[in-house]
Amino acid sequence: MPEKIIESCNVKRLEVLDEKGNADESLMPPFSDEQIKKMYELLILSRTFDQRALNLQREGRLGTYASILGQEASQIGSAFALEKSDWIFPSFREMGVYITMGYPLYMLFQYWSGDERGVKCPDDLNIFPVCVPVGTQLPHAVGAAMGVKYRGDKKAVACYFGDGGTSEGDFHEGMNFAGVFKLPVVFICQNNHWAISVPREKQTASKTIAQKAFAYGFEGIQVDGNDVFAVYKAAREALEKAKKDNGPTLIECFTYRMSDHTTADDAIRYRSKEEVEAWRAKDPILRLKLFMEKKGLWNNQYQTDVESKAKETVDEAVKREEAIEHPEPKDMFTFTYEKLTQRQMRQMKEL
Amino acid sequence: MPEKIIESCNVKRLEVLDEKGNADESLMPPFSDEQIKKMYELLILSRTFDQRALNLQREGRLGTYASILGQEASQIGSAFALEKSDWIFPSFREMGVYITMGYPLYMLFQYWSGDERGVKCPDDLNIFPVCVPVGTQLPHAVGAAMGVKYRGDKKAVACYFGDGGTSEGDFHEGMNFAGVFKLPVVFICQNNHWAISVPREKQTASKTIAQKAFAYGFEGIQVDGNDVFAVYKAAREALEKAKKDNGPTLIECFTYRMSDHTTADDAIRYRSKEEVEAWRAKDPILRLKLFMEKKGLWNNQYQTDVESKAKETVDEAVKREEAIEHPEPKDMFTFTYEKLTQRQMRQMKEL
Amino acid sequence: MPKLNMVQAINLALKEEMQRDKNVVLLGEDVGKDGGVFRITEGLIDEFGAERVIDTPLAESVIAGAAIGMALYGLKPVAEIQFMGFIYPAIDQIFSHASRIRSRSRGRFTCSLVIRTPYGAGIKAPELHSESSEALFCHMPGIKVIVPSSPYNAKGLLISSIRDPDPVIFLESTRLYRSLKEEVPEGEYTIPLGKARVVREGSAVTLLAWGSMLHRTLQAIEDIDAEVIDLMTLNPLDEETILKSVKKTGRVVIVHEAPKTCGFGAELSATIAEDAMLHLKAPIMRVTGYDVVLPLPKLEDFYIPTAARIKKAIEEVMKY
Amino acid sequence: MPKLNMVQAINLALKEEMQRDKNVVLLGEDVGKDGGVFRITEGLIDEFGAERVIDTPLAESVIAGAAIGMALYGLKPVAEIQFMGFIYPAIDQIFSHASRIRSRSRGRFTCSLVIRTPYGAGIKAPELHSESSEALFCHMPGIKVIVPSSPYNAKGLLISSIRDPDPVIFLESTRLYRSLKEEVPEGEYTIPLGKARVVREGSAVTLLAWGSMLHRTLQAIEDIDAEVIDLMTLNPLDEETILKSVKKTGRVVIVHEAPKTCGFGAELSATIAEDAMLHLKAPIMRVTGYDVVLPLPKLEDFYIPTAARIKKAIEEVMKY
Ligand SMILES: Cc1ncc(C[n+]2csc(CCOP(=O)(O)OP(=O)(O)O)c2C)c(N)n1
Ligand SMILES: Cc1ncc(C[n+]2csc(CCOP(=O)(O)OP(=O)(O)O)c2C)c(N)n1
Ligand SMILES: [Mg+2]
Ligand SMILES: [Mg+2]
Repeated sequence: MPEKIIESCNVKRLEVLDEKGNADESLMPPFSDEQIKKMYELLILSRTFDQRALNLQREGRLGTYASILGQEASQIGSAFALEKSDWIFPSFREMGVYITMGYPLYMLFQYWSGDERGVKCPDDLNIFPVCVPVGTQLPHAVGAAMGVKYRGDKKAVACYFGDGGTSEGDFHEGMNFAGVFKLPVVFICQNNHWAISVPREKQTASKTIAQKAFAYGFEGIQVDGNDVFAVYKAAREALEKAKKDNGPTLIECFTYRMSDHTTADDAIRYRSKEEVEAWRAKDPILRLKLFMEKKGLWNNQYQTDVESKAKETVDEAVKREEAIEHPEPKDMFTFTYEKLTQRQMRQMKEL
Repeated sequence: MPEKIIESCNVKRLEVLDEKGNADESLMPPFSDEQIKKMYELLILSRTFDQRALNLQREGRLGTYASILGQEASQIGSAFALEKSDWIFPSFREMGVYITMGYPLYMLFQYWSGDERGVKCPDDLNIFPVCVPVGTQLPHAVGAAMGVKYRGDKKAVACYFGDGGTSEGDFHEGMNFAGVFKLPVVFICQNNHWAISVPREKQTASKTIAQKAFAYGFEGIQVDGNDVFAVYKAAREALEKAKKDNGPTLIECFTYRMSDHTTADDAIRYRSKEEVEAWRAKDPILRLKLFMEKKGLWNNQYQTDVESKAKETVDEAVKREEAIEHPEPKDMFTFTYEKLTQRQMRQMKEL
Repeated sequence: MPKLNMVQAINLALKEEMQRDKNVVLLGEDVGKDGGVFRITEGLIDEFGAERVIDTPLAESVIAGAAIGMALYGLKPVAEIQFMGFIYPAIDQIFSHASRIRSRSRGRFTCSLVIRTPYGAGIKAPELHSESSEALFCHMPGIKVIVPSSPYNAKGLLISSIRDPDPVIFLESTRLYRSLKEEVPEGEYTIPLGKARVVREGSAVTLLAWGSMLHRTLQAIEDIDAEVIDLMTLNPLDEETILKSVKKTGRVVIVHEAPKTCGFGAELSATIAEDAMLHLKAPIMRVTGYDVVLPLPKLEDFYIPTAARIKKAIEEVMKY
Repeated sequence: MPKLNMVQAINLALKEEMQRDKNVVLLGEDVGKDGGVFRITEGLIDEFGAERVIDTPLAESVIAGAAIGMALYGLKPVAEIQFMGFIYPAIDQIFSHASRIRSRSRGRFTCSLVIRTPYGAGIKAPELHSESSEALFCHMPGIKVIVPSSPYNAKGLLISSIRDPDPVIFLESTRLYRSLKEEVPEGEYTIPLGKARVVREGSAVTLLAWGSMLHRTLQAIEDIDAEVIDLMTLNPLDEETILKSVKKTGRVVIVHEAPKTCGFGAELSATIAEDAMLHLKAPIMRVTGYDVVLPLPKLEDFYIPTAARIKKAIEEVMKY
């Protein structure tokens, strides 16, 4: 048998909740009604935050901002499966993850207004600051997971990145380490189909992102990223697997970036309105609403309540953020090293 | 159908010539007797060169040297499928490739004795100099292949690297480019099972190296790397595919590094004699000899002739190399830029 | 003659060079349909097609590395790194290969390529979008480092860079992209690499700057009889022009955005301290970014050298 | 007291720190079973196991990046990069993350790690096995750069580096690994980071060097009344010790292996030219590697500063 098949791989896609709000009961995670409502409220809160951030940016009250519109289910669904003690390594487009974990909203505004103090993570959370250089957070996640494994802690590490991020060398090196050391890490790729102006099919010739895990000897799965149940289910299982020391997983959340790349971008230049419109029908919030309506968990009053509560929360965060005193110029020196160097001390006097 | 298979992949292994010298006729490339003898002679010449290099190093007449012992079929088989006009990007362990392409032997000794002039490739060949930083040659191969494609030239690019090289970010970035741009490049991985002291299974958790191509949307194949026919066949097909603009291929040559990593290494420290002995039975030259003997292409006299011719050629190369005048100290300045800078001109006077 | 800003001048240089030489190809993230995040390559994909204006995957090491491979093959690639903060993953390719290929192959292979990248602070961008790490590239023999300070110079220097037989890092100040216009002729003209430019003659003090800091420096002069030199090429350095000026004035202030320690100012100062020491009347002062992690927008303005800080340094050396 | 070479001293420092603190873990290519290509980690895997002496895949960026992640998690990783020429792929992780994490997170996350790597020419190794690019790392605020020049100092500095709360690049001269022995006590002692060491007092000229060049410098002195300073820490720089000496002697010669342009000598010279100018009697001279691609073994000896070149520079400044 001189030409033989020595290995093979199947790439699966998971969907639970369809666009009409019907869930496959056989796959449905065992959620309580409260949990479902909680998820819905987080989706609304995230979207409210996001829209406000865009508005504030337009008014010049916030710096460049990266919208999460359309990706809320990928973020809330996966973060909902995390525990507070887990470690999280985001990229720069994970506001929904921060929000789900209970990160103070005003601090997120603070960060996007150009103030480092906004990503000084509260002590009861382990969310690493926004990571600007694409893909570079994977090695950190992997290192933290080595720490978890070394100490025998019952924690997992979640690492977020985009479809574009999969092209970077650090993606590869990080994934390979995770496979070799069988690390308790879950890689969550939000395949939103664009990396600024580069469409997914020009980013890589592989049919799916999920299949890339095969190159590293562990499992990858594609989920409907606009389906909060599917995302949750995949994340939950992967996190449990990680915590049982059964190794890493790659989850491809198949979703779409409905907004411009950031407020500095103009997506009209490179993609068609039709494409965007086609994805609008797949809105992750809409379909959860339809599901809840069918289950009697949603009505107009509930919607009004959720929205106004979200608005209130965001209003308050904005107010709180805008009341923060401007950082001191000397602040830029204070955290370079644990202690100021002689040279820095002299330089501070020049301020 | 909410959990469905959306993509799949099979990894094949190709073998033509077994350890006893029996070839699968259905897979056998259409070689003339002369071609088979030519390959055999190249195998012997490469091994003779290699042994001499090791001896010279031991005598202090050569610098650190990386032996190709055991990998001759992977190198000669693949290079035999190349044309002179093709572009070749080696790592540092491809003496068999240089030799097959007709690179002057004395220059190889010159390089390994620490003289840059040894890798000033003759004008009728396109072999890039020995690449020391592992994996960094893949992007060059990819760029050259972009040039080939841009100009519409009927050439292919071959890129060599080791199993260890597959862990580097540049491997990934290069492979991904090749897939996206469907480039005329053939990636030839000599999986010799060791990267210095790190065994293949600690290098990556994927079962094969070949399957890594799936992550980039193109084909990968494993071949018995000690089987010169299988290597040739896979390389030939991949090169033809490349020249027909049908995109890249990854070939995993499954072979073994019989020597220490380099003359600076001592493999006894980290691997068992039994493992090495088990591979000795798979010797690539031995099995070709058995095949040729069965075909009436080999006898003792032939062996003696081939060996003494190889020895002669190598002797002559050594003599020629040792007659070369020592490089001039000023030579280190001459090729930094096209023209010397002012600063360099002043520095040259300090010599 | 049309007045162009730096974006337009660079775009024009690329366009004309591409028209002139089919070997010139562009590659990088978003350089095609989007025209680059700063619109430097706007319209070029329409004129030259996607084979010559290549949108690449998001991978800086292979962008540089593929450019090297193209250059080996005989093309003249101009690669864009989206921001200088993202050139770090490509440093290995630049240091280990681009700079060494000519030497390694004793001239058989050469690496005529340009890596363009926007540098510098001042546009209130996110983290790592404001780097000014030119000094790193000046330490690697085999690379040329160019920093234009105006549209006219940008065009002429970029044309020279593209035609240069060696690898060039071409740094474009984001702050200058749209903040000044200048007459820029159509059609080819070159400005030689390796030559500095005396922007203003004077005899009391020599001010050395490049890129956007040149303008800060000019703002700081007022009534001082300063000689201002725009380096334009950092490596190889035009020592002649610098030393001539220093020997005349006896006083030097160097201005750059990068952190002080091991910034390019150090090399300038050391060159002067070695070759013109006896002419110096005062300490050589450096006005630079601080030795800190570059802050986010809220503190950015406090990081970048101000005209006031430059003025103070000038006053300081004038005391001697 | 036992006489140890540098390899043994570093091995001992690692061993003792690992015994003391379970958070100290090693990672890198071939550091485990093989004990590292220079045998620095020899025997440690036997004592501490494969979980603490981690053989990694061949991937420098993630070696540095994973070390960062471990440090964030509270471990004290000591990563080995096999040769300094292979640190370039890890530069992005070092510059964009290791150096910035404390600042970025306002102290919530810190990055206490050591990256050890052999540097320098002189052992006739292949290409890229002889780099001396310390200056690059000194330009990045947030990183400390240490270069020991002897076994005793290597041990004490490495212990301090491991305990330091900030990221440290620890450079080990390959040439010194086995070429000198010194009394090295067992048990813990530290040598503070950020402090230079006056190796020899003198009043005619100040000689500044580090790592293997310290020894070359000492060879060059002969009958000159030179003050020799071993910097040990390049960043943060001990300006005090340097300036004090320069103010005394009025003459300076700086010696390093790296190419001259933008080498660390430039920073030293500039610091002196800024802060001790009025005390200088002579130009500040730098004796360095040339501005060329480091040659292969056959020409290596011509590249590295020789005692003769150093002597000539000393004689030169003594003329003033
Ligand atoms: C290393 C690096 N290169 C380039 C950039 C500029 N940049 C910011 S986001 C982005 C695209 C990212 O695409 P993807 O990973 O798909 O994430 P998405 O923006 O879609 O969430 C680019 C090119 C960067 N931040 N880092
Ligand atoms: C970037 C880089 N890191 C480390 C090294 C040191 N080194 C030289 S060869 C080698 C192992 C290479 O293994 P593999 O790719 O399998 O090739 P092989 O030596 O087996 O032919 C290492 C670690 C290097 N040359 N380049
Ligand atoms: Mg994306
Ligand atoms: Mg190998």
